[in-house]
Amino acid sequence: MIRLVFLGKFGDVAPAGLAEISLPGGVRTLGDLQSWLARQQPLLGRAMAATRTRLIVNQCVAHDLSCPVADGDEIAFLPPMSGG
Amino acid sequence: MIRLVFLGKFGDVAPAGLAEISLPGGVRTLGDLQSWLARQQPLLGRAMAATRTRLIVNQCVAHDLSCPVADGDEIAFLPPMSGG
Amino acid sequence: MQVRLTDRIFDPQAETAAFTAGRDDAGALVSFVGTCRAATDGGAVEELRIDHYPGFTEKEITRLAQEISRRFDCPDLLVVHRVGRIRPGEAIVLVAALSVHRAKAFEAVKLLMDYLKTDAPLWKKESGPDGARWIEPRDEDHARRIAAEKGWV
Amino acid sequence: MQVRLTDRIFDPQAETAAFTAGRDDAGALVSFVGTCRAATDGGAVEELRIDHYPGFTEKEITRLAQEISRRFDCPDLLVVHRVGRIRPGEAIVLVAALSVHRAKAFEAVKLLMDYLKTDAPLWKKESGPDGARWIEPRDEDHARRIAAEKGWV
Repeated sequence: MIRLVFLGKFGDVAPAGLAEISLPGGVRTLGDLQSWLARQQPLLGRAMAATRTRLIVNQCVAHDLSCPVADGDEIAFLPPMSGG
Repeated sequence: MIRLVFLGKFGDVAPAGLAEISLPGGVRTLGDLQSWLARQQPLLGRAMAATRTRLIVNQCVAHDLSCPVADGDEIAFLPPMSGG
Repeated sequence: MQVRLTDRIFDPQAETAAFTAGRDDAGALVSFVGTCRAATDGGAVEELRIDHYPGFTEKEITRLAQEISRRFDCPDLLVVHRVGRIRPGEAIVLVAALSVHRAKAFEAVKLLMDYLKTDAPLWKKESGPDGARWIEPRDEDHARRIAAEKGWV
Repeated sequence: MQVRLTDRIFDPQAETAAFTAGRDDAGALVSFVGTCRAATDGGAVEELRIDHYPGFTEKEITRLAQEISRRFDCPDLLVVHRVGRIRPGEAIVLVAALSVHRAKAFEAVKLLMDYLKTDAPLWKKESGPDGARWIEPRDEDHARRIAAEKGWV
Protein backbone atom coordinates (compact mmCIF):
# COMPACT_ATOMS: atom_id res chain seq x y z
CA MET A 1 0.00 0.00 0.00
CA ILE A 2 1.03 3.61 -0.53
CA ARG A 3 -0.55 6.70 1.05
CA LEU A 4 -1.40 9.66 -1.18
CA VAL A 5 -2.01 13.13 0.27
CA PHE A 6 -3.56 15.86 -1.88
CA LEU A 7 -3.25 19.35 -0.44
CA GLY A 8 -5.10 22.58 -1.18
CA LYS A 9 -6.99 22.64 -4.45
CA PHE A 10 -5.77 19.16 -5.38
CA GLY A 11 -7.80 17.88 -2.44
CA ASP A 12 -10.96 19.27 -4.09
CA VAL A 13 -10.56 17.07 -7.17
CA ALA A 14 -8.96 13.95 -5.67
CA PRO A 15 -11.46 11.23 -4.72
CA ALA A 16 -11.24 10.06 -1.09
CA GLY A 17 -10.63 6.51 -2.37
CA LEU A 18 -7.14 7.58 -3.49
CA ALA A 19 -5.87 8.19 0.04
CA GLU A 20 -4.59 4.63 0.43
CA ILE A 21 -4.02 2.42 -2.60
CA SER A 22 -1.97 -0.59 -3.63
CA LEU A 23 1.17 0.41 -5.51
CA PRO A 24 -0.11 0.30 -9.13
CA GLY A 25 1.62 -2.16 -11.50
CA GLY A 26 4.43 -0.56 -13.48
CA VAL A 27 4.82 2.39 -11.07
CA ARG A 28 8.43 2.55 -9.96
CA THR A 29 9.11 6.31 -9.80
CA LEU A 30 7.30 9.54 -8.90
CA GLY A 31 7.05 10.23 -12.63
CA ASP A 32 5.33 6.87 -13.17
CA LEU A 33 2.93 7.61 -10.32
CA GLN A 34 2.03 11.05 -11.63
CA SER A 35 1.35 9.66 -15.12
CA TRP A 36 -0.77 6.86 -13.65
CA LEU A 37 -2.77 9.42 -11.60
CA ALA A 38 -3.32 11.63 -14.66
CA ARG A 39 -4.72 8.62 -16.57
CA GLN A 40 -6.95 7.47 -13.70
CA GLN A 41 -8.13 10.94 -12.69
CA PRO A 42 -8.06 13.34 -15.63
CA LEU A 43 -9.41 16.23 -13.52
CA LEU A 44 -6.63 15.81 -10.98
CA GLY A 45 -4.10 15.37 -13.78
CA ARG A 46 -5.16 18.62 -15.39
CA ALA A 47 -5.11 20.48 -12.05
CA MET A 48 -1.53 19.31 -11.45
CA ALA A 49 -0.39 20.08 -14.98
CA ALA A 50 -1.86 23.60 -14.76
CA THR A 51 0.27 24.71 -11.82
CA ARG A 52 3.64 24.20 -10.18
CA THR A 53 3.29 20.94 -8.23
CA ARG A 54 5.75 19.90 -5.55
CA LEU A 55 6.02 16.29 -4.48
CA ILE A 56 6.92 15.21 -0.98
CA VAL A 57 7.95 11.62 -0.24
CA ASN A 58 7.79 10.45 3.38
CA GLN A 59 7.76 14.10 4.52
CA CYS A 60 10.89 14.99 2.55
CA VAL A 61 10.97 17.18 -0.54
CA ALA A 62 11.50 15.13 -3.72
CA HIS A 63 13.73 17.06 -6.08
CA ASP A 64 13.34 14.74 -9.05
CA LEU A 65 10.53 12.75 -10.71
CA SER A 66 12.97 9.85 -11.10
CA CYS A 67 12.82 9.37 -7.30
CA PRO A 68 11.67 5.75 -6.60
CA VAL A 69 8.28 4.89 -5.08
CA ALA A 70 8.01 1.80 -2.91
CA ASP A 71 5.38 0.01 -0.92
CA GLY A 72 4.71 1.82 2.39
CA ASP A 73 5.61 5.27 1.06
CA GLU A 74 3.55 8.40 1.72
CA ILE A 75 3.50 10.75 -1.25
CA ALA A 76 2.04 14.26 -0.98
CA PHE A 77 1.10 16.54 -3.86
CA LEU A 78 1.43 20.27 -3.07
CA PRO A 79 0.04 23.12 -5.15
CA PRO A 80 1.56 26.63 -4.71
CA MET A 81 1.46 27.65 -1.06
CA SER A 82 -0.36 30.58 0.51
CA GLY A 83 0.49 30.94 4.18
CA GLY A 84 0.89 33.98 6.37
CA MET B 1 8.48 87.79 34.04
CA ILE B 2 9.66 85.08 31.66
CA ARG B 3 9.58 81.32 32.22
CA LEU B 4 12.68 79.28 31.45
CA VAL B 5 12.54 75.51 30.97
CA PHE B 6 15.75 73.44 30.95
CA LEU B 7 15.33 69.93 29.61
CA GLY B 8 17.48 66.83 29.94
CA LYS B 9 21.07 67.43 30.99
CA PHE B 10 20.55 71.22 31.04
CA GLY B 11 18.14 70.66 33.94
CA ASP B 12 21.01 69.11 35.95
CA VAL B 13 23.06 72.34 35.83
CA ALA B 14 20.33 75.00 35.85
CA PRO B 15 19.46 76.31 39.31
CA ALA B 16 15.79 76.07 40.26
CA GLY B 17 15.76 79.85 40.76
CA LEU B 18 15.99 80.33 37.01
CA ALA B 19 12.55 78.86 36.30
CA GLU B 20 10.81 82.20 36.56
CA ILE B 21 12.74 85.45 36.27
CA SER B 22 12.20 89.08 35.35
CA LEU B 23 13.20 89.80 31.77
CA PRO B 24 16.84 90.87 32.26
CA GLY B 25 17.75 94.42 31.17
CA GLY B 26 19.11 94.55 27.63
CA VAL B 27 17.66 91.18 26.66
CA ARG B 28 15.58 91.64 23.49
CA THR B 29 16.31 88.46 21.51
CA LEU B 30 16.97 84.76 22.12
CA GLY B 31 20.61 85.45 21.35
CA ASP B 32 20.70 88.13 24.08
CA LEU B 33 19.06 85.73 26.53
CA GLN B 34 21.49 82.93 25.78
CA SER B 35 24.49 85.28 26.26
CA TRP B 36 23.02 86.58 29.52
CA LEU B 37 22.51 83.00 30.78
CA ALA B 38 26.09 82.05 29.86
CA ARG B 39 27.38 85.01 31.87
CA GLN B 40 25.15 84.31 34.88
CA GLN B 41 25.58 80.53 34.84
CA PRO B 42 28.91 79.51 33.31
CA LEU B 43 28.23 75.78 33.90
CA LEU B 44 24.94 76.02 32.01
CA GLY B 45 26.55 78.17 29.33
CA ARG B 46 29.28 75.60 28.77
CA ALA B 47 26.76 72.73 28.66
CA MET B 48 24.77 74.57 25.98
CA ALA B 49 27.86 75.52 23.99
CA ALA B 50 29.10 71.91 24.03
CA THR B 51 26.10 70.47 22.26
CA ARG B 52 23.40 71.23 19.71
CA THR B 53 20.82 73.28 21.60
CA ARG B 54 17.33 73.89 20.26
CA LEU B 55 15.25 76.78 21.57
CA ILE B 56 11.48 76.65 21.86
CA VAL B 57 9.48 79.84 22.43
CA ASN B 58 5.93 79.49 23.71
CA GLN B 59 5.96 75.83 22.59
CA CYS B 60 7.00 76.69 19.04
CA VAL B 61 10.40 75.93 17.53
CA ALA B 62 12.55 79.08 17.21
CA HIS B 63 14.54 78.91 14.00
CA ASP B 64 16.70 81.94 14.67
CA LEU B 65 18.51 83.51 17.63
CA SER B 66 17.27 86.93 16.44
CA CYS B 67 13.73 85.89 17.47
CA PRO B 68 12.42 88.48 20.02
CA VAL B 69 11.86 87.71 23.70
CA ALA B 70 9.09 89.55 25.54
CA ASP B 71 7.60 89.62 28.99
CA GLY B 72 5.33 86.59 29.54
CA ASP B 73 7.24 84.31 27.18
CA GLU B 74 8.15 80.73 27.99
CA ILE B 75 11.55 79.74 26.58
CA ALA B 76 12.73 76.13 26.64
CA PHE B 77 16.29 74.90 26.06
CA LEU B 78 16.52 71.42 24.53
CA PRO B 79 19.66 69.28 24.32
CA PRO B 80 19.77 66.46 21.71
CA MET B 81 16.80 64.15 22.12
CA SER B 82 16.76 60.48 22.96
CA GLY B 83 13.28 59.06 22.76
CA GLY B 84 11.97 55.67 21.65
CA MET C 1 12.48 29.54 18.94
CA GLN C 2 8.86 28.46 19.10
CA VAL C 3 6.73 27.34 16.16
CA ARG C 4 3.16 26.22 16.72
CA LEU C 5 0.17 25.41 14.55
CA THR C 6 -3.26 25.55 16.10
CA ASP C 7 -6.80 24.85 14.92
CA ARG C 8 -8.25 26.95 17.76
CA ILE C 9 -8.81 30.69 18.08
CA PHE C 10 -5.70 32.20 19.69
CA ASP C 11 -5.07 35.55 21.34
CA PRO C 12 -1.96 37.09 19.74
CA GLN C 13 -1.54 39.59 22.57
CA ALA C 14 -1.65 36.87 25.23
CA GLU C 15 0.82 34.78 23.19
CA THR C 16 3.13 37.77 22.87
CA ALA C 17 2.88 38.54 26.58
CA ALA C 18 3.84 34.93 27.42
CA PHE C 19 6.70 35.06 24.90
CA THR C 20 8.23 38.17 26.49
CA ALA C 21 7.39 37.47 30.15
CA GLY C 22 10.29 38.16 32.47
CA ARG C 23 12.61 39.28 29.69
CA ASP C 24 14.50 42.40 30.75
CA ASP C 25 17.57 41.51 28.68
CA ALA C 26 16.15 42.21 25.20
CA GLY C 27 14.90 45.73 24.60
CA ALA C 28 13.15 45.36 21.25
CA LEU C 29 10.03 43.37 20.43
CA VAL C 30 8.63 43.46 16.91
CA SER C 31 5.47 41.57 16.16
CA PHE C 32 3.18 41.00 13.22
CA VAL C 33 -0.39 39.79 13.46
CA GLY C 34 -2.32 38.83 10.35
CA THR C 35 -6.07 38.80 10.83
CA CYS C 36 -8.84 37.37 8.66
CA ARG C 37 -10.48 40.31 6.90
CA ALA C 38 -14.24 40.55 6.37
CA ALA C 39 -13.62 41.60 2.77
CA THR C 40 -10.73 41.24 0.33
CA ASP C 41 -10.17 42.16 -3.31
CA GLY C 42 -12.16 39.01 -4.10
CA GLY C 43 -15.26 40.27 -2.21
CA ALA C 44 -16.87 39.55 1.16
CA VAL C 45 -15.30 36.75 3.21
CA GLU C 46 -17.49 34.53 5.35
CA GLU C 47 -14.88 31.96 6.18
CA LEU C 48 -11.26 31.13 5.50
CA ARG C 49 -10.04 27.55 5.49
CA ILE C 50 -6.34 26.82 5.84
CA ASP C 51 -5.14 23.36 4.82
CA HIS C 52 -1.88 22.02 6.13
CA TYR C 53 0.12 18.82 5.83
CA PRO C 54 0.53 17.60 9.41
CA GLY C 55 4.16 17.08 10.39
CA PHE C 56 5.61 18.50 7.20
CA THR C 57 4.10 21.97 7.65
CA GLU C 58 5.53 22.35 11.17
CA LYS C 59 8.91 21.05 9.98
CA GLU C 60 9.08 23.45 7.06
CA ILE C 61 8.02 26.52 9.07
CA THR C 62 10.61 25.60 11.69
CA ARG C 63 13.25 25.38 8.95
CA LEU C 64 12.27 28.83 7.60
CA ALA C 65 12.32 30.33 11.11
CA GLN C 66 15.74 28.79 11.80
CA GLU C 67 17.12 30.29 8.60
CA ILE C 68 15.85 33.75 9.62
CA SER C 69 17.07 33.29 13.16
CA ARG C 70 20.60 32.52 11.96
CA ARG C 71 20.63 35.24 9.33
CA PHE C 72 19.61 38.00 11.75
CA ASP C 73 21.29 36.61 14.85
CA CYS C 74 17.85 36.59 16.42
CA PRO C 75 17.27 33.39 18.43
CA ASP C 76 14.05 34.59 20.04
CA LEU C 77 11.40 34.01 17.41
CA LEU C 78 7.78 33.03 17.88
CA VAL C 79 5.47 31.77 15.14
CA VAL C 80 1.85 30.81 15.79
CA HIS C 81 -0.25 29.90 12.74
CA ARG C 82 -3.91 28.97 12.58
CA VAL C 83 -5.07 26.08 10.45
CA GLY C 84 -8.60 24.89 9.75
CA ARG C 85 -11.69 27.08 9.63
CA ILE C 86 -11.28 30.78 10.49
CA ARG C 87 -13.86 33.57 10.72
CA PRO C 88 -13.30 37.28 9.92
CA GLY C 89 -11.66 39.13 12.79
CA GLU C 90 -9.77 36.07 14.03
CA ALA C 91 -5.97 36.05 14.05
CA ILE C 92 -4.37 33.86 11.38
CA VAL C 93 -0.70 34.32 12.10
CA LEU C 94 1.56 35.84 14.74
CA VAL C 95 5.28 36.31 14.19
CA ALA C 96 7.31 37.97 16.93
CA ALA C 97 11.02 38.62 17.41
CA LEU C 98 12.76 39.74 20.56
CA SER C 99 16.20 41.26 20.17
CA VAL C 100 18.67 43.58 21.84
CA HIS C 101 18.35 46.16 19.08
CA ARG C 102 15.39 46.90 16.88
CA ALA C 103 16.77 46.79 13.32
CA LYS C 104 17.36 43.03 13.36
CA ALA C 105 14.01 42.30 14.95
CA PHE C 106 12.20 44.33 12.26
CA GLU C 107 14.06 42.54 9.46
CA ALA C 108 13.56 39.10 11.00
CA VAL C 109 9.77 39.50 11.34
CA LYS C 110 9.36 41.11 7.93
CA LEU C 111 11.34 38.43 6.08
CA LEU C 112 9.80 35.55 7.99
CA MET C 113 6.39 36.86 6.90
CA ASP C 114 7.65 37.04 3.29
CA TYR C 115 8.83 33.43 3.59
CA LEU C 116 5.55 32.25 5.12
CA LYS C 117 3.52 33.81 2.30
CA THR C 118 5.28 31.80 -0.40
CA ASP C 119 7.12 28.90 1.24
CA ALA C 120 5.06 27.66 4.18
CA PRO C 121 3.08 24.51 3.28
CA LEU C 122 -0.29 26.09 3.92
CA TRP C 123 -3.20 26.57 1.55
CA LYS C 124 -5.89 29.20 2.01
CA LYS C 125 -9.42 28.95 0.65
CA GLU C 126 -11.72 31.94 0.98
CA SER C 127 -15.49 31.41 1.07
CA GLY C 128 -18.01 34.18 0.51
CA PRO C 129 -21.47 34.70 -0.93
CA ASP C 130 -20.08 34.10 -4.44
CA GLY C 131 -18.54 30.75 -3.58
CA ALA C 132 -15.06 29.62 -2.58
CA ARG C 133 -11.65 30.14 -4.12
CA TRP C 134 -8.13 28.99 -3.35
CA ILE C 135 -5.65 31.80 -2.77
CA GLU C 136 -2.28 31.69 -4.47
CA PRO C 137 0.67 33.95 -3.66
CA ARG C 138 0.45 37.25 -5.51
CA ASP C 139 3.22 38.26 -7.90
CA GLU C 140 4.35 40.87 -5.39
CA ASP C 141 4.72 38.14 -2.75
CA HIS C 142 7.01 36.17 -5.05
CA ALA C 143 8.98 39.27 -5.96
CA ARG C 144 9.46 40.08 -2.29
CA ARG C 145 10.50 36.50 -1.55
CA ILE C 146 13.09 36.52 -4.33
CA ALA C 147 14.47 39.86 -3.17
CA ALA C 148 14.70 38.46 0.36
CA GLU C 149 16.53 35.37 -0.87
CA LYS C 150 19.11 37.48 -2.67
CA GLY C 151 19.63 39.72 0.33
CA TRP C 152 18.28 42.78 -1.46
CA VAL C 153 16.19 43.81 1.48
CA MET D 1 -4.26 58.16 15.24
CA GLN D 2 -3.58 58.03 18.96
CA VAL D 3 -0.58 59.50 20.76
CA ARG D 4 -0.27 59.25 24.51
CA LEU D 5 2.38 59.92 27.12
CA THR D 6 2.06 58.23 30.46
CA ASP D 7 4.04 58.29 33.70
CA ARG D 8 2.51 54.96 34.78
CA ILE D 9 3.45 51.37 33.94
CA PHE D 10 1.46 50.33 30.88
CA ASP D 11 0.73 46.95 29.36
CA PRO D 12 1.67 47.08 25.66
CA GLN D 13 -0.33 43.94 24.88
CA ALA D 14 -3.48 45.30 26.50
CA GLU D 15 -3.01 48.61 24.65
CA THR D 16 -2.57 46.76 21.37
CA ALA D 17 -5.63 44.61 22.02
CA ALA D 18 -7.73 47.75 22.66
CA PHE D 19 -6.30 49.42 19.54
CA THR D 20 -7.32 46.51 17.29
CA ALA D 21 -10.57 45.51 19.01
CA GLY D 22 -13.40 44.87 16.56
CA ARG D 23 -11.25 45.59 13.50
CA ASP D 24 -11.92 42.98 10.83
CA ASP D 25 -11.24 45.42 7.97
CA ALA D 26 -7.46 45.69 8.32
CA GLY D 27 -5.50 42.45 8.02
CA ALA D 28 -2.04 43.55 9.11
CA LEU D 29 -0.89 44.71 12.53
CA VAL D 30 2.76 45.55 13.11
CA SER D 31 3.88 46.60 16.53
CA PHE D 32 7.07 47.54 18.24
CA VAL D 33 7.62 47.50 22.00
CA GLY D 34 10.78 48.97 23.50
CA THR D 35 11.50 47.74 27.01
CA CYS D 36 13.92 49.02 29.63
CA ARG D 37 16.85 46.62 29.67
CA ALA D 38 18.58 45.53 32.89
CA ALA D 39 21.95 46.14 31.25
CA THR D 40 23.17 48.19 28.30
CA ASP D 41 26.56 48.92 26.75
CA GLY D 42 26.95 51.41 29.57
CA GLY D 43 26.60 48.73 32.27
CA ALA D 44 23.84 47.62 34.64
CA VAL D 45 20.69 49.77 34.69
CA GLU D 46 18.81 50.28 37.91
CA GLU D 47 16.49 52.99 36.68
CA LEU D 48 15.76 54.98 33.59
CA ARG D 49 14.38 58.51 33.80
CA ILE D 50 12.70 60.08 30.81
CA ASP D 51 12.28 63.85 30.83
CA HIS D 52 9.68 65.47 28.62
CA TYR D 53 8.44 68.99 27.95
CA PRO D 54 4.72 68.86 28.74
CA GLY D 55 2.57 69.98 25.83
CA PHE D 56 5.41 70.35 23.37
CA THR D 57 6.45 66.68 23.52
CA GLU D 58 2.93 65.42 22.75
CA LYS D 59 2.58 67.99 19.96
CA GLU D 60 5.86 67.01 18.34
CA ILE D 61 5.24 63.25 18.55
CA THR D 62 1.79 63.82 17.03
CA ARG D 63 3.39 65.78 14.20
CA LEU D 64 5.90 62.99 13.52
CA ALA D 65 3.12 60.37 13.59
CA GLN D 66 1.01 62.45 11.20
CA GLU D 67 3.90 62.70 8.76
CA ILE D 68 4.37 58.91 8.81
CA SER D 69 0.64 58.35 8.57
CA ARG D 70 0.42 60.47 5.41
CA ARG D 71 3.58 59.07 3.86
CA PHE D 72 2.47 55.45 4.21
CA ASP D 73 -1.26 56.01 3.82
CA CYS D 74 -1.63 54.44 7.23
CA PRO D 75 -4.17 56.34 9.36
CA ASP D 76 -4.30 53.75 12.14
CA LEU D 77 -1.26 54.48 14.24
CA LEU D 78 -0.84 54.14 17.98
CA VAL D 79 2.00 55.62 20.03
CA VAL D 80 2.26 55.19 23.79
CA HIS D 81 5.42 56.52 25.45
CA ARG D 82 6.45 56.35 29.09
CA VAL D 83 7.91 59.38 30.81
CA GLY D 84 9.30 59.69 34.34
CA ARG D 85 10.99 56.90 36.27
CA ILE D 86 11.13 53.45 34.70
CA ARG D 87 12.51 50.16 36.02
CA PRO D 88 14.13 47.36 33.97
CA GLY D 89 11.55 45.11 32.33
CA GLU D 90 8.96 47.90 32.00
CA ALA D 91 7.75 48.97 28.57
CA ILE D 92 9.07 52.36 27.43
CA VAL D 93 7.40 52.75 24.07
CA LEU D 94 4.73 51.07 21.97
CA VAL D 95 4.22 51.92 18.31
CA ALA D 96 1.57 50.01 16.37
CA ALA D 97 0.17 50.32 12.85
CA LEU D 98 -2.92 48.64 11.47
CA SER D 99 -3.18 48.42 7.70
CA VAL D 100 -4.80 46.44 4.90
CA HIS D 101 -1.46 45.14 3.69
CA ARG D 102 1.64 44.46 5.67
CA ALA D 103 4.42 46.28 3.77
CA LYS D 104 3.13 49.76 4.67
CA ALA D 105 2.53 48.83 8.30
CA PHE D 106 6.11 47.55 8.65
CA GLU D 107 7.55 50.70 7.08
CA ALA D 108 5.33 53.01 9.15
CA VAL D 109 6.32 51.46 12.49
CA LYS D 110 10.00 51.19 11.59
CA LEU D 111 10.30 54.81 10.46
CA LEU D 112 8.23 56.20 13.30
CA MET D 113 10.65 54.48 15.68
CA ASP D 114 13.60 56.04 13.79
CA TYR D 115 11.92 59.44 14.14
CA LEU D 116 11.20 58.97 17.85
CA LYS D 117 14.85 58.09 18.55
CA THR D 118 16.17 61.37 17.19
CA ASP D 119 13.28 63.84 16.95
CA ALA D 120 10.92 63.24 19.85
CA PRO D 121 11.45 65.78 22.65
CA LEU D 122 12.36 63.18 25.24
CA TRP D 123 15.56 62.81 27.24
CA LYS D 124 16.72 59.55 28.77
CA LYS D 125 18.96 59.25 31.79
CA GLU D 126 20.23 55.83 32.83
CA SER D 127 21.17 55.21 36.44
CA GLY D 128 23.23 52.27 37.60
CA PRO D 129 25.77 51.34 40.27
CA ASP D 130 28.36 53.59 38.56
CA GLY D 131 26.15 56.67 38.58
CA ALA D 132 23.84 58.28 36.06
CA ARG D 133 24.34 59.36 32.46
CA TRP D 134 22.21 61.10 29.86
CA ILE D 135 21.71 59.12 26.67
CA GLU D 136 22.18 60.84 23.33
CA PRO D 137 21.17 59.41 19.96
CA ARG D 138 23.85 57.11 18.57
CA ASP D 139 25.45 57.92 15.22
CA GLU D 140 23.55 54.98 13.70
CA ASP D 141 20.26 56.51 14.90
CA HIS D 142 21.09 59.75 13.12
CA ALA D 143 22.19 57.92 9.98
CA ARG D 144 18.94 55.95 9.96
CA ARG D 145 16.93 59.13 10.47
CA ILE D 146 18.64 60.89 7.58
CA ALA D 147 18.13 57.86 5.33
CA ALA D 148 14.45 57.85 6.32
CA GLU D 149 14.12 61.55 5.55
CA LYS D 150 15.55 61.06 2.08
CA GLY D 151 13.31 58.09 1.37
CA TRP D 152 16.25 55.69 1.13
CA VAL D 153 14.51 53.10 3.24
